[in-house]
Amino acid sequence: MKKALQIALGVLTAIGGFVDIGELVTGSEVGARFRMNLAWATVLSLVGIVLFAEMAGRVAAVSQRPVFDLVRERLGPRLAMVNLLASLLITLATVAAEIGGVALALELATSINYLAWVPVVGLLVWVVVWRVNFEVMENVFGLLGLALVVTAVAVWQLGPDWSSVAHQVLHPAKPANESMASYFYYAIAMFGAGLMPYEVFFFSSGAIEEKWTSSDLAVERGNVLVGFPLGAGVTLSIMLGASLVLGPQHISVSSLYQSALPTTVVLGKWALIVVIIGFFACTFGAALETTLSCGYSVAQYFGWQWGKMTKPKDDARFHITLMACLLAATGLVLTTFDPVKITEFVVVFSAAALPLTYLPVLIVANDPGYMGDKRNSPFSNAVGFAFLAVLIVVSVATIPLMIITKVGG
Amino acid sequence: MEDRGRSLWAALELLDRQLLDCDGTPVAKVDDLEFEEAEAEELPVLTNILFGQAALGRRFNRRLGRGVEMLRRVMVPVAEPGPARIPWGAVKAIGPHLTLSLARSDISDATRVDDWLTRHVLSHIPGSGIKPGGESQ
Amino acid sequence: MRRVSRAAGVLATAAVTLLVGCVPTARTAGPYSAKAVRTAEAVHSALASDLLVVRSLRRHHTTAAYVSVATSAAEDDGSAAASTFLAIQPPDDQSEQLRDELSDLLDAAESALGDTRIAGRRGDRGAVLASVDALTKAAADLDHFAQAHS
Amino acid sequence: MRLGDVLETPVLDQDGRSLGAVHDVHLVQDGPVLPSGMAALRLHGLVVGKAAFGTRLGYASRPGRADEGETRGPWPIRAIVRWLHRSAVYVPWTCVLSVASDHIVVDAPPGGFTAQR
Repeated sequence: MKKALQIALGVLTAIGGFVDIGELVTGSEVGARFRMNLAWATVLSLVGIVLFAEMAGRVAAVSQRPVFDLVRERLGPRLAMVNLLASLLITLATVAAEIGGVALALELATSINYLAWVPVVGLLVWVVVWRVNFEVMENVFGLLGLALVVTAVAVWQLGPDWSSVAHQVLHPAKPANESMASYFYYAIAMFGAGLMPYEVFFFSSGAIEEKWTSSDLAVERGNVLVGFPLGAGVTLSIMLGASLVLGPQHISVSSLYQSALPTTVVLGKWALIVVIIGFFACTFGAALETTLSCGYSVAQYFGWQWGKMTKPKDDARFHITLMACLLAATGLVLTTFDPVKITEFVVVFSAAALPLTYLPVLIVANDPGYMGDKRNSPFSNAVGFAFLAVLIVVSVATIPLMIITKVGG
Repeated sequence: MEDRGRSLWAALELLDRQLLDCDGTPVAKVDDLEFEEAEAEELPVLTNILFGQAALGRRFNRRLGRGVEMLRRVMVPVAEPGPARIPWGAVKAIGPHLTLSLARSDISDATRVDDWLTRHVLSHIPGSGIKPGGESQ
Repeated sequence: MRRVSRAAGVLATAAVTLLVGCVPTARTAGPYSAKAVRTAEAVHSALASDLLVVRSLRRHHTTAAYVSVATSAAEDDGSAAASTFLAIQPPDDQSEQLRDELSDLLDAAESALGDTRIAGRRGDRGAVLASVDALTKAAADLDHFAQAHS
Repeated sequence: MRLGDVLETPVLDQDGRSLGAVHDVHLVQDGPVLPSGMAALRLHGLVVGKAAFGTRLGYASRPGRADEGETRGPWPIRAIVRWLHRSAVYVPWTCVLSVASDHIVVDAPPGGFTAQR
């Protein structure tokens, strides 16, 4: 019974937990501009994150070795330091984007300018990270994130011509008025939105925080095989809502209020309030996860004791690093740099930063010394290698595409 | 660890591995390994695990390593020269991580920075469970 | 010597990709009119967003706070796009004529967006609903402009 | 002597020809008995090769490392890494003439060192 409850809880928390500001903004932006012609990018990133998170979670559960510990061990301190700085920079920017997202959600609810909310949100994130129990934190924000299901209700209520939607998803085509470079630039953005480095750091470190062992692999797989797809489902319903309501009006998305527009137009006031709660919960949950991920990756690189559950006096360096990152991120948002713009940068570079984090995990998942008989099956190796190839292509294509399209212009 | 004649590859199986103490608490990473200078015809013997910023710094570049070592000597008056050390004999088991027979609290170099930060920084933060300037409540 | 020539080669290719990437913004007429069309579309998008908000307000589908924030954001987006375009120096007479034509439409759009935001911020439901005509006309004019010149 | 100082240090034979750099150090547990009752580890040899990447990914096989402990991993990666390390050789420590901070000189036998398969 306890295991079933654990899986059920994992699933429930997954919906909110696996959607963040990246999906909210990019999903609406891509839906409005390309309709469903880039849905494949979300599906591709879903396959990638399910594969990568499952592998990282399994390695963490079986060998108790989290991601960044392995990165340094298998790439050596120098290359791992380059990877640590790149991932930390992206994760820090993600913390800023998430905090900005929470503040924007609060602005939508109260019409008080988001900048006034930023310090409050920064403090709130610190208090939760500092004092609230890991599981309580995950469950509360995961469950609140369920509110985002209302975006799927809105799309259902619209009753679109499902066959034409399916056609766009299965036979994606570049819209006539878009250049090929913009089409693939936004494909990378959508792909990156679903594949942020922090998601893997948090998932593998969380496995150790919750003391998973090889007997918990069923829970681990349940979490991954149901959680991420549900998160992708919410992302696709946000995209579809934008493509049905915003697209025809030639609206280009550049503010968070536009992400809530489809739900408001279709379902009305109560749905608007629910979707704003969903925005708040998933961005706040993500702010916690990204802040913790800053601490996890640095502590695991240097071998310090780390963990939300350990007493602060034993892992002072972990907690101090965490707080410094949170302070820096809050400061970044306070410089009035638009959180939506930060998000657009973060999602594009997310996928590009992954190969050096993914390769060590893929290899260690095959190392009998670590995994015993829980090694990768030939199938997961085949798909795993294909995913590595996709990541390398994406990371090579990101900068040139960014230059050619003048940042997606 | 009794299997005599066992063969190990230092960089592949020891270096940069996580060190855990006897209760499984993380202590540090194996930032470097130290061998005793062998006299003529004798093979060098592995004597110490080196850890901490001084040992890691030196693997990036020698000057950085020496600089951090000097800094360490300033901050830790009693320390003998060079980086923090754990005798190789203290290693109980080798696997995905190395397990020590010592407890983390016995290794002063491992807890020094955490203790300093606890006393001077964390204790001033509400809810840290630490009296200002002192050990935990 | 080999090292120097290799570095020079790398620098040359980097410079070329950068040059190709950012075509000089307005030295020739083509890009100017393209920028004009893109600006018209951007301001049209802000107007269309406002219209959706007004439509939802009419059916009591929104909260006062949401209308206030949405109308302000729409105005910000619209005026940002307009001012960026108007700041560009038109390269020739034909572009200048194009600019005069578009700037009239932009003024109408910005005043419509401004009125809606003022009413939205004040929570004056009637005034927001009344702004629908000005918003619709400005949006239609910009749409024609974009079709005519793209 | 520190492992960090030996690793990735260029290796030359007595005629100054480069054999690559040190990728790993081979230890055998046959040293003097430590107070804890275990035999100490002694440095028996070096793996020297030209590849720059993937020295510690776990594919290049090492003598004395049980075969089933071998990471088979996705075979394309394994093939690439093993191809990169095809030039690696095993240099017994007794052949090491001098260890300087920026290079190590070894006494290569006429036929060269045994290849590191």
